Amino acid sequence: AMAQDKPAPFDKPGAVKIALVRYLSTGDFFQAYLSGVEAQAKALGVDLRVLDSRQDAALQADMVDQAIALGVQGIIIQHGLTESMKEAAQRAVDAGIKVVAFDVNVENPKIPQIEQSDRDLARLALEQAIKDNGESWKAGYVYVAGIAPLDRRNETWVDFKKKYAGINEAAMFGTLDNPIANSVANQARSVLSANPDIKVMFAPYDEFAKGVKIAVDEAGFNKDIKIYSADISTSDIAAMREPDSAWAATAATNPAVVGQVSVRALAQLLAGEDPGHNVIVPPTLITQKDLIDKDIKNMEDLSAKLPQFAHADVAMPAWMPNPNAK
Amino acid sequence: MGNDAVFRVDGLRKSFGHIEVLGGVSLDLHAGEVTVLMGANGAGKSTLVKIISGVYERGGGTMSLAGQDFALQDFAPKTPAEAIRAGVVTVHQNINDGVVADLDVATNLTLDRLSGSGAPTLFNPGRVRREAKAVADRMELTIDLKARISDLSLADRQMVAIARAMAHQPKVLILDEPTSSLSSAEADRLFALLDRLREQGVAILYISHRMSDIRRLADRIVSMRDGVISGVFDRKPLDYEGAVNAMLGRKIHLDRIVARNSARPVLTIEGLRIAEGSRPISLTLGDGEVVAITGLVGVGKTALAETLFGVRKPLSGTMVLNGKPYAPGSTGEAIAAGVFLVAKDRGENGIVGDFNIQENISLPFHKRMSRLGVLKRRIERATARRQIQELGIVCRSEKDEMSALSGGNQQKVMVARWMSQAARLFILDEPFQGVDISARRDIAAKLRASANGRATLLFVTELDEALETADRILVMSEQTIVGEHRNADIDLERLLAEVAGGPSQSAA
Amino acid sequence: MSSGWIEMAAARDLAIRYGFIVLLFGLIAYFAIAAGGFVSPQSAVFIFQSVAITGVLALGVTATLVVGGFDLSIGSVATSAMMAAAYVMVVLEQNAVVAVTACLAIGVIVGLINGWLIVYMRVPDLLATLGMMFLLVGLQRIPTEGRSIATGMTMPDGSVANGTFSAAFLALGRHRFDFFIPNLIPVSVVVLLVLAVLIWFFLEYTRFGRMMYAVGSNERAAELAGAPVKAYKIWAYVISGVFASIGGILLAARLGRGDIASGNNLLLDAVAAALIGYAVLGAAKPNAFGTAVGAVFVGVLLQGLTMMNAPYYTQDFIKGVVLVVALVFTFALSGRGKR
Amino acid sequence: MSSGWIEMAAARDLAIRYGFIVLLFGLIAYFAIAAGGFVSPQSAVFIFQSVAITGVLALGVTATLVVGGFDLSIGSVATSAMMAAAYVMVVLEQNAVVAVTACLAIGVIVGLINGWLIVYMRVPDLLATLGMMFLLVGLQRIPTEGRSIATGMTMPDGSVANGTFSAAFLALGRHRFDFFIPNLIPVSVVVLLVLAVLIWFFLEYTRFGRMMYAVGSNERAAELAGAPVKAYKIWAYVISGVFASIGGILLAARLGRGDIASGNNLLLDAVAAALIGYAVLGAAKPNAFGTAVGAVFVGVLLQGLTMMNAPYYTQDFIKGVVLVVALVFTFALSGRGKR
Ligand SMILES: Nc1ncnc2c1ncn2[C@@H]1O[C@H](COP(=O)(O)OP(=O)(O)OP(=O)(O)O)[C@@H](O)[C@H]1O
Ligand SMILES: Nc1ncnc2c1ncn2[C@@H]1O[C@H](COP(=O)(O)OP(=O)(O)OP(=O)(O)O)[C@@H](O)[C@H]1O
Ligand SMILES: [Mg+2]
Ligand SMILES: [Mg+2]
Repeated sequence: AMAQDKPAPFDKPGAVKIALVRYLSTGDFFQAYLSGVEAQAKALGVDLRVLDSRQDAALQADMVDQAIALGVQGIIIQHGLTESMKEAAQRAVDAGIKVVAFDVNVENPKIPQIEQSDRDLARLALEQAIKDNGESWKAGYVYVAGIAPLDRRNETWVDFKKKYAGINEAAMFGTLDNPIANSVANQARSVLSANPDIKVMFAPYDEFAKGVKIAVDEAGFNKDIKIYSADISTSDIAAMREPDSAWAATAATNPAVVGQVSVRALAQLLAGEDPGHNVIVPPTLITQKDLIDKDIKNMEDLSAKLPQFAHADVAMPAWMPNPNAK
Repeated sequence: MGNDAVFRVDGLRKSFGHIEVLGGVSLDLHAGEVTVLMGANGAGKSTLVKIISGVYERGGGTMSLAGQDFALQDFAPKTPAEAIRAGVVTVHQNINDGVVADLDVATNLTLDRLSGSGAPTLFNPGRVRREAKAVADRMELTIDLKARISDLSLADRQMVAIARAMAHQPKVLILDEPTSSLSSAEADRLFALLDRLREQGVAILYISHRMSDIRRLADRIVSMRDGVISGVFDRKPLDYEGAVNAMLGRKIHLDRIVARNSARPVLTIEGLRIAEGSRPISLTLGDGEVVAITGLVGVGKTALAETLFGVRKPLSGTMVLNGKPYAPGSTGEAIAAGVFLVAKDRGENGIVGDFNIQENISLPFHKRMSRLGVLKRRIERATARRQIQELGIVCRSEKDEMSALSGGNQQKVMVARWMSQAARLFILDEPFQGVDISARRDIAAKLRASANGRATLLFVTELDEALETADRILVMSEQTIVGEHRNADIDLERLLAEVAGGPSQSAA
Repeated sequence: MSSGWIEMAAARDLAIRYGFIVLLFGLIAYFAIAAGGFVSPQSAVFIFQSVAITGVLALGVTATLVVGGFDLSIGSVATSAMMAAAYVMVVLEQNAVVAVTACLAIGVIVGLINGWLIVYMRVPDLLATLGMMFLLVGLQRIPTEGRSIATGMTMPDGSVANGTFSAAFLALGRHRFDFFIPNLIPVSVVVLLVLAVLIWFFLEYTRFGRMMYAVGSNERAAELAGAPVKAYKIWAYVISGVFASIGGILLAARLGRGDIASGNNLLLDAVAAALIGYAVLGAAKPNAFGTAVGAVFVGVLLQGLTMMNAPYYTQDFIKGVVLVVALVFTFALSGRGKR
Repeated sequence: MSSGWIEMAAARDLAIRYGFIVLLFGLIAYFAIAAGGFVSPQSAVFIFQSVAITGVLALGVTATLVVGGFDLSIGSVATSAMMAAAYVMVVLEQNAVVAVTACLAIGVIVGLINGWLIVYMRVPDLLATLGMMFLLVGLQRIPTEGRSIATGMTMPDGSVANGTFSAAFLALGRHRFDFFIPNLIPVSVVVLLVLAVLIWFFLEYTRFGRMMYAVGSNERAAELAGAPVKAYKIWAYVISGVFASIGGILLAARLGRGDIASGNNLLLDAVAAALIGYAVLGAAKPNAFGTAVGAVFVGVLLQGLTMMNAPYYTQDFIKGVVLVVALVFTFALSGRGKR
């Protein structure tokens, strides 16, 4: 779409200034999210400021005020804690700034919530596990409490355990010690030696899954165990595609798409449209079989061959430029 | 005066592990009297002092101190702070235990006031400096009060520690080898002050290995041997020889040395300048010769020693060792060339605290004691054992920690280290710091006996030490050599004049 | 020639004393030109606020550095205090005073234990406080089995915690005092400034502070001069623990919950600030003024870089480079250096 | 009575020397009973494998502790080496030899810079290596703008990196040598053991190692005994850097990609192992044997607790408690202690 086709204030390139206020930034997911935000911002011709609190929730709240002081028209809040962001978000709204929030509930009816439904992610992966392994198996579960998306994925796991009495959780473990995959691998090895009869490993975060896979390979159990996870990256694809890989399936939203949707929802607000209060980016189930059959080797292939992964028709009014369109 | 003891220890015992160091020491100190405590290295003097001053716990016996009413009361300090509060003030043997290197002189002079409970809470730099100035003035100290201790010489540090102790107006003042790194001028100032304190009725316990100090100060001598009192001498005139014999358990024999000449030069120094604006030094050291360089503290003795050993570079001049030009770029090169230095101030420059005796002795000679880089521990141990024997180091075994040795024995380990291998030029900077009379003579005799095959250069502040050891005595003043004497029929007056002010003044 | 020398030495001295401060002002000037909106009262307040918590921790650890020790447990003390505050208010449903008291008690107790381990048990400082760090990181998660604490959370036993953060407590993190401009200065900045002045005055102008320096430089000499060395060392760890717990209170007040993922970088950032402090005014030793300047320095740097849109990883890189260069400058020139 | 004293002293001495080792075997015995499958050759191998990387780092940092220094940069050196290996193979499409060489070069260079800063620029060790740590954490992310490196990744310029981890390189992380049982001992364990024996022999039995201890205890005395003190100190940091980069190589080979990670936990765990080493055999000083035992100790503890399904936070807690108790035991009894 040409600039003049767009509604105000996007009809003048460079007139709009927005800020992305981040809580988390280290890691592939956040990098990909950022690139999605940047791509959509570029396609819209807006000036993007990135404020990075590096996992300092208090600082993140201050950064909202800083963004206000910078005179931006829109703010995307990416992750954070409800308690620390709620008031800051309200201050921004009070200052007449449009705000959207990704993956943090700021409890504000004026602020659309962008979500990559964590419950759906976990559900898709677990449904696949039931499909592959039947309704009764011994499971290992990787979980660290206190991390919001993991807590939400955990709720689904708890529901599934209630629903399927045959699921026997033999061990729960997990750590966020850096490098996560290496630390989780060490734990998983111990768990496997204590419980060699585990059939399914549910690791609803790809760093966890990578660690579990390393342990499974090292223990030589790769043909006996199946790993189900959430999230995806290029290296995850390679790991899933390995011959006899235990990593059977993962459910994921494309972080870049989530980034794009975040900007688009904000743009709609700025143009006076309503994206809806809950903007949900639907997840995609990706199985080992898909990857091998379709010869998917990296994220680009994945986007090309699973179109629902490449683009979500969410917050996509007609005037909105699609950054993926070449 | 003399009968009313203000301080008394009775049957004091102390053991480290199962080695008994003090075997029931009884001792009185009287007001207005200097009691000199004599004892060979390792006799237990410092241990006694540390118990009195609340550093060590006693193993048995009692101590008592006169109270307000002059009656003796039980005295058992659990910490140094308690002892100080009760009026028992100590200057310990290890000088660096007496000062805080990172702080300035003013704070150091008032350190114990700051730590005392009665002191005002606020630290007022102006007031502290005024107080410090008062303390310094009494001791006639001329050190810059703002200087950091770490920039001072050891002698200055010692003076700071002493000045602080004096300022307390103590009841009992204990000085453990206070003059071991002082020059005679500074020592004289100390003695004058001690005279004044004696008049004020302070009871003073004075430990020293220097006969000149003892002759100057003692009202009474107590000899100690192997952890027990072996003699008390208080009848005037004091029986110095008897006291020495009591502390050693035998008679000491004095051999006058026979000065030797040497024809074959080992080291020739030409026009060496070690400090900005000083006059050049030229001298020759011969094979088999023991040469002592004496002079006041701070005249450049250590600077010259360090120049010869490659620690610092001369400003100009040349050195020739064994007929070849010698300009060491590092201590390693000096050692490789056969130049060894027993550095002064063992605590800072010599002792490796984490190492035992054996490891301390072998330290510079690892290369010679290893094959393909692997240390031959058997040779290392044999060397250490031989040296312990040679120098009569009092210890349980070559595996002893250095901290378990008495000060004098630590010093002997330092000398033993460098005598364990043959040198071409052997330099010793104040090697007798804290060494007792008998051991000093032993070391001097060993130095002389083994002198062939090398040149030996000794830096000493004490003239006695030079006279007992050297064939030739050079006098240093203002970073240069100002006089030379063969150690036979020396003109002492001229020598002392040179020490005091250089040749120009002595000519006048 | 001689006067030339003296001038050079004087110039070097000036460089050592004021080099770091000049660098700081240079940075500010640079950012003022390069990044729009950098110079404003709000921006200044923001910088102070962004370093308030690490700054408080850094001031505490300075006390242990002064006595020649080190405290690796400060980060975990702060997060433990944060969790405790949340637990007291949300689960036990107590008020702000109880919460603050609980936090301070944690700081005092941890400080006493650290001090006891180091002084009486003779465990080396790094070791004792490292052990304490691991211990606290685990301990703070046990009551809630690793969950963050927020109103309405489900406890391990299935009950729901219904307490809330009291308004008074939250004000510690969120209230702003008027200062020429209304609602300008947050409580945390005031706390930082007050504590900085307090500890600076304590270390420089009271005899206790001077003795702490003496203890750090030569423990034995200080003891022989009659100082209660053990007490001073324990005090230093108590100060460090209490300051860390104050940091934790501020953290809890700003977050409004007990968040297990927060506070990871506190230790390293606080240590960086305290160590940068060595370079300020050519002190070459731990000092409170330097620590405060060090904290502000890091804040200015990160704020400036953020405003210039530098990605997060370049911020770490530049922080490292500036740190190293500034320190080389100070220590190489001063010719002192050595802890 | 006297003989009673001697017996007591002897018993205390035994406790100091062997207390920690006894504790280790006690732990093993306990887990053997409490956790099924704990005692097996595979389990033993696994424990070694799980601590191989931190163990190698810990051995390196021991060298700096010996000369009286400290190296906070090891964790970031390891992750930088990991990123470099991945970059060399995946982006530059080079082989394993080039990758390993690049890693080792990073270790050497960082070690030299650290050593240079500390020795010639007189920057205090903690400060210099902290700055280096920040610097590396940022630097390693710049080439890929913060992305992890894996085959098929998109580079910042939009191109796709098509290189792969070479099989030879991956074998470093995955190959297993036969040892009675086929395919038993992984390369990383062999690397750990070889490096442990090497550095132990170096420190205990060669004149270089002995002199490093002398430098750590009294630098001036070592210099006056003819040692090139500066060279020894720089060497220590180079050893530390190289060991850390070897740890990074093992990490890359195990993960099969260049993972964005700060390496903070690697640092802390390695330091913990090295410091626990102080307590082994009553050494009360840094020593390679102790470091290796310390690393295994942490491995046994974590492995056993995980097998008993203890949540991660109790592991931290127990790690802390055991650390503190073991150290109190050693240092309080030995009466030495002091770095
Ligand atoms: N901490 C200790 N542990 C074990 N033995 C010790 C310790 N301190 C001193 N000793 C031993 O006690 C004995 C007496 O030592 P002390 O320092 O009191 O001697 P001294 O008379 O002061 O000798 P010097 O004239 O050499 O200073 C020595 O044999 C010494 O080895
Ligand atoms: N590195 C230095 N910087 C400044 N002054 C120095 C330095 N080294 C020595 N001096 C000064 O030079 C003078 C000579 O020092 P040196 O240590 O050589 O004296 P000394 O005659 O050996 O004294 P002592 O009798 O104490 O051994 C002293 O006044 C000393 O303070
Ligand atoms: Mg003595
Ligand atoms: Mg001298």
